[in-house]
Amino acid sequence: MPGIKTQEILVNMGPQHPSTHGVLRLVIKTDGELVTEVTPIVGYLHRCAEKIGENVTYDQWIPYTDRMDYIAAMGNNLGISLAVEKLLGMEAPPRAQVIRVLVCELNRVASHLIAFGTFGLDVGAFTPFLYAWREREMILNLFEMLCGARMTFNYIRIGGISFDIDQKFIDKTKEFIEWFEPRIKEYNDLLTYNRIFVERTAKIGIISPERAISYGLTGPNLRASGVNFDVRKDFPYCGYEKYQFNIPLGRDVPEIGAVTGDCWNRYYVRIEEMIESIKIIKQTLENIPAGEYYDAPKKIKPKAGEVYTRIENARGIVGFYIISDGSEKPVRAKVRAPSFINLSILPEIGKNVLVADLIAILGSIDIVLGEIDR
Amino acid sequence: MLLDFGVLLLYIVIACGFLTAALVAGRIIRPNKPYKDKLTTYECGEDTIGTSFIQFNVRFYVIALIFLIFEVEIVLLFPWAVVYKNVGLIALIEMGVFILILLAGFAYVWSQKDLEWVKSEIETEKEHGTNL
Amino acid sequence: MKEFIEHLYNELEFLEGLPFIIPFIIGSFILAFIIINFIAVFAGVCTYIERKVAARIQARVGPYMVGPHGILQWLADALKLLFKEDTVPEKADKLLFKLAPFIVFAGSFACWVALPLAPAFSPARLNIGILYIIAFGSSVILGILMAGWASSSKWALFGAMRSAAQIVSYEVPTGLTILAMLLITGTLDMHNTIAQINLDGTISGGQSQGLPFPLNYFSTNADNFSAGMFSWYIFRYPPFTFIAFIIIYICALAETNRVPFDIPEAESELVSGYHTEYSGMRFSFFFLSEYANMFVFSAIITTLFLGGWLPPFNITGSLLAPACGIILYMLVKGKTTDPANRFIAFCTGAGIGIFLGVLSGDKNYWFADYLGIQSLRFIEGLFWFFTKSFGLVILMMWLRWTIPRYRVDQLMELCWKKLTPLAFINLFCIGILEWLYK
Amino acid sequence: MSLNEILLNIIFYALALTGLFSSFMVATSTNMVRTAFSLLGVLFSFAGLYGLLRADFLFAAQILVYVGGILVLIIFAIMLTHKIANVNLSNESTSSSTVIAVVCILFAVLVFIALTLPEYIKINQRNKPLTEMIGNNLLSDSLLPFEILSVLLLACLIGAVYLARKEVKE
Repeated sequence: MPGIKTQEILVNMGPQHPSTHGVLRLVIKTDGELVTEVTPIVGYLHRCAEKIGENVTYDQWIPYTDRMDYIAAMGNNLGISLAVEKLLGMEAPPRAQVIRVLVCELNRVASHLIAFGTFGLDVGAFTPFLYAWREREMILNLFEMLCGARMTFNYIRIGGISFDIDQKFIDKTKEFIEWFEPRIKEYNDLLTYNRIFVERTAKIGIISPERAISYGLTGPNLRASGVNFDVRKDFPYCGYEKYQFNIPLGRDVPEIGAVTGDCWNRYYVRIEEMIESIKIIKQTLENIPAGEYYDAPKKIKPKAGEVYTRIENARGIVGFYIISDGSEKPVRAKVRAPSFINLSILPEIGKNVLVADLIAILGSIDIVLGEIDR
Repeated sequence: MLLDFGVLLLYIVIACGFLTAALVAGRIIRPNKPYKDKLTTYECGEDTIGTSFIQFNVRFYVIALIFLIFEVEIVLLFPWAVVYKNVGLIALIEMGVFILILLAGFAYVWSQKDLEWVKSEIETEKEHGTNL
Repeated sequence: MKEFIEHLYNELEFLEGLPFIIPFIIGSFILAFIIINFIAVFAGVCTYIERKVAARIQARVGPYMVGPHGILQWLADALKLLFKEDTVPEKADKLLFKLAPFIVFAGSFACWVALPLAPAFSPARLNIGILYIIAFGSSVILGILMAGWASSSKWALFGAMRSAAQIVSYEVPTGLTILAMLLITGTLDMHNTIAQINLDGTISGGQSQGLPFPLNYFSTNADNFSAGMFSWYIFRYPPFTFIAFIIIYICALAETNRVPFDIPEAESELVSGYHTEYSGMRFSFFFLSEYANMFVFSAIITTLFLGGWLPPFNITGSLLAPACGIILYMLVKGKTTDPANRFIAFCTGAGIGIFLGVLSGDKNYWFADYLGIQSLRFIEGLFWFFTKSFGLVILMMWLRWTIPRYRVDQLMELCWKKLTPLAFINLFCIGILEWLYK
Repeated sequence: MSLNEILLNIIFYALALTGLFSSFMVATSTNMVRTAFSLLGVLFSFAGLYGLLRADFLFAAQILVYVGGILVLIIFAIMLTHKIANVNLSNESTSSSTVIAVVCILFAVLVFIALTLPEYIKINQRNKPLTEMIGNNLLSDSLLPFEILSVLLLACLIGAVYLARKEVKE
């Protein structure tokens, strides 16, 4: 039936909505069940993270970066630390570098677990969410052991890390890996290849590689479209070049009808990335060099200049752009938040889909509002 | 038989009575402090845009139409099903004809894509959209 | 109910001279009161069990604070709902908003009138039983539409429209499947449906009938076979009756808005669907009728397919089943701490016991007959009816916590393009088989 | 009059009054949705009257088809229209004298039918289930009309869908 036109209505979805992953507000224009236009409105969680950064010292800014992507806060810590280290023209000791990789990858697993769980929730499967939560809990326990915090770590510092790891932590991490590896199959049985789940997600919200690049997507969202780009591989930092791991890419899966760049691939890339992260974690555990874990100048006062560093966090590239005038505080601080940029494609692919699809697409993009609003 | 219908009526009355009793009991014990914000319509924490009494998608109407025809058919078939055992082959044949005629209509509706929900018509647009 | 009162008349002398209608009304009133409270308690207990089932599936504990193992949680919830403020949105159509719970609740409550709860016992014996139940079940749609529209909330309206379209659509395959079963049962009266099943595997009434279609291959002499649960309609013409069972079960899920068809109240899309704006007691009545509806649909399926209040296996089986179950449970108890494994062990044991009972050739099915107390049949029938129906309700819960949700267009496609044609084919096949094997 | 008859009368009048009142609401309400829901009262009270007449099958069919089907259709149709809440009546009402004349004629016809009704259709003590009678009748005497009915339903289905589609396109 072509040409159906009924009265279009504007609906507010969010900020108080179960599936906008926080306080995102989507203004959607619908024609019955069909979404004809979607406009994300952000800013409900704005905390002036960048402005605060310009008014505190470099070290003091680190806890604030935790609050941006609070699901994968280690990456933010790492990003700011690397940026300032580059500005200072120094590097963290080798032991700190390996531990940084270890905690970042653990955090990536924790973050992808949430993405996996909440995506299940978005398409109506409640149970995977709690399974994911159970495993994430174990990771958070590990972090708690490490630095006392479970969400906002403030662990990675300029010039190293704040606390050293001990044998107990290593044993516990190995224990976790042993428990976690068989779980992946459980997730796949429960959700990934569930027929209803596949029907809900395959061929929905397809992002072509060209479009993904032109919108500046990064992270799993970009790789699900088949673009092989990962900062860890292409511009290694913290010694990522030393580790053996693959970059999972989205692909056509004819058996279940998924195509490159659809919601299913965005979801599955994350599952595969968890496997790869576990691989990296295993390699780091094997080989932690002895020595200093923290080595920074007494007073962090970089020379005047500007710097931009990027790291691959769970949701994509986190970039820190800092201009220094030689004082203890940055003159200008700017963060490239991956969720913010990933969200920008929503109006494009959220057009002419059903309301239920819009939820699936939003869930598959996996945003964190703390990072979007900063 | 009339008695049984009486019981039915009684049950409906009792159901309403039970509900009323519960609401009245609730009215006595529950708090009642309405204010303007509490009484707004829920739209995810924002002010409602426009009215909610909207014109809806025609799709629902077509489905209801098709349903109605089938409902009438099913209701007509109930007496047939009840006596089927006693009548036998004639019932089978007659009903076969009856159902087949309607199935022709069903096939027509199906082939004309009236059973599709909104999805199919946007499929083409979407495919077009991916070739950016 | 009528039979019961007549029985009273014969027994009690002082009733003589009193018009029949008075004790009848009083009796019905009492029964109605019992049932309505039962529904309330049932829904409450259902929420508790659902939460426990969910907790078990999701590797967590579930409610455990109120009472031992949290079994009084539902009571606390009910009290909380009673104490909650009842808000009516300013923009709502207040009359319809207040009227909607009445229609939904009365509609689902009225369905209970015709359920065959035990041998010769239901609140009212309507000779159009099943037709009546689906008729009143469908009137719930109007309550939902009313609630959705009167709330004047977009989410509620979305939910209501979806719900109505969904329930309406799934009524077609439901109706066709019930028709197919009617060809076998030949009666709309739900009591007769069950009463005419004989536990030796035949169906009484009409001409003499041998064993049903599959079983006559196993046994040359019908007298030697203890059929029990094999006499139920689900085993009448396999695989067609199986297919019918599956179709109607899917439809029951859809008509009670359960996962994977819970799109009318899909919380990740529509917040809470048609009862978004309701709070406190009014909300709880929607909730109540949802659970009542789940039970009603399970009861219909139990009646049509699973032999209603008939015991599934003979005395030997029912004695051996728990015995074997407990033995196996004891054997396993020392070796595993997982309650699920213990439960599986118990079920396996019970299965072995039932199998042995079937082999024994025992012809006694009713425990009441065995004990020689006929009136015990009533309690036994109640037990079996509720066990079977409740099993189906638990299955609904299990599904809910396992699978994702369909999208609205997939749901419609499933109904109109898969279930409806399948139900038509099934109707034809069962019709032909019934004619051949009559 | 026995107690039973008194009860029956009470129920009958209650149902009839509900029907009348709801019909009145249907005719006078300016809110279209309320009109539709008033129709619910009318249909239910009529179903009740069928029950009183011991027409059990008709009772269930009335609820199933009218309440569960047609009324839902009507509500869906109302949802399709603009300005649901407050309708401006665009049709000019017929002059009251005509209306009264038509109503009087209809009433006379009703009275005539009621008086000349064959005895067996009036309330009797029939206790046989109606469904089987209808079924037997459908498969014997009324076979041809029954089959024609299916063609009628087919025509309805195609026609309705065609019209709906045409309206949509405009």
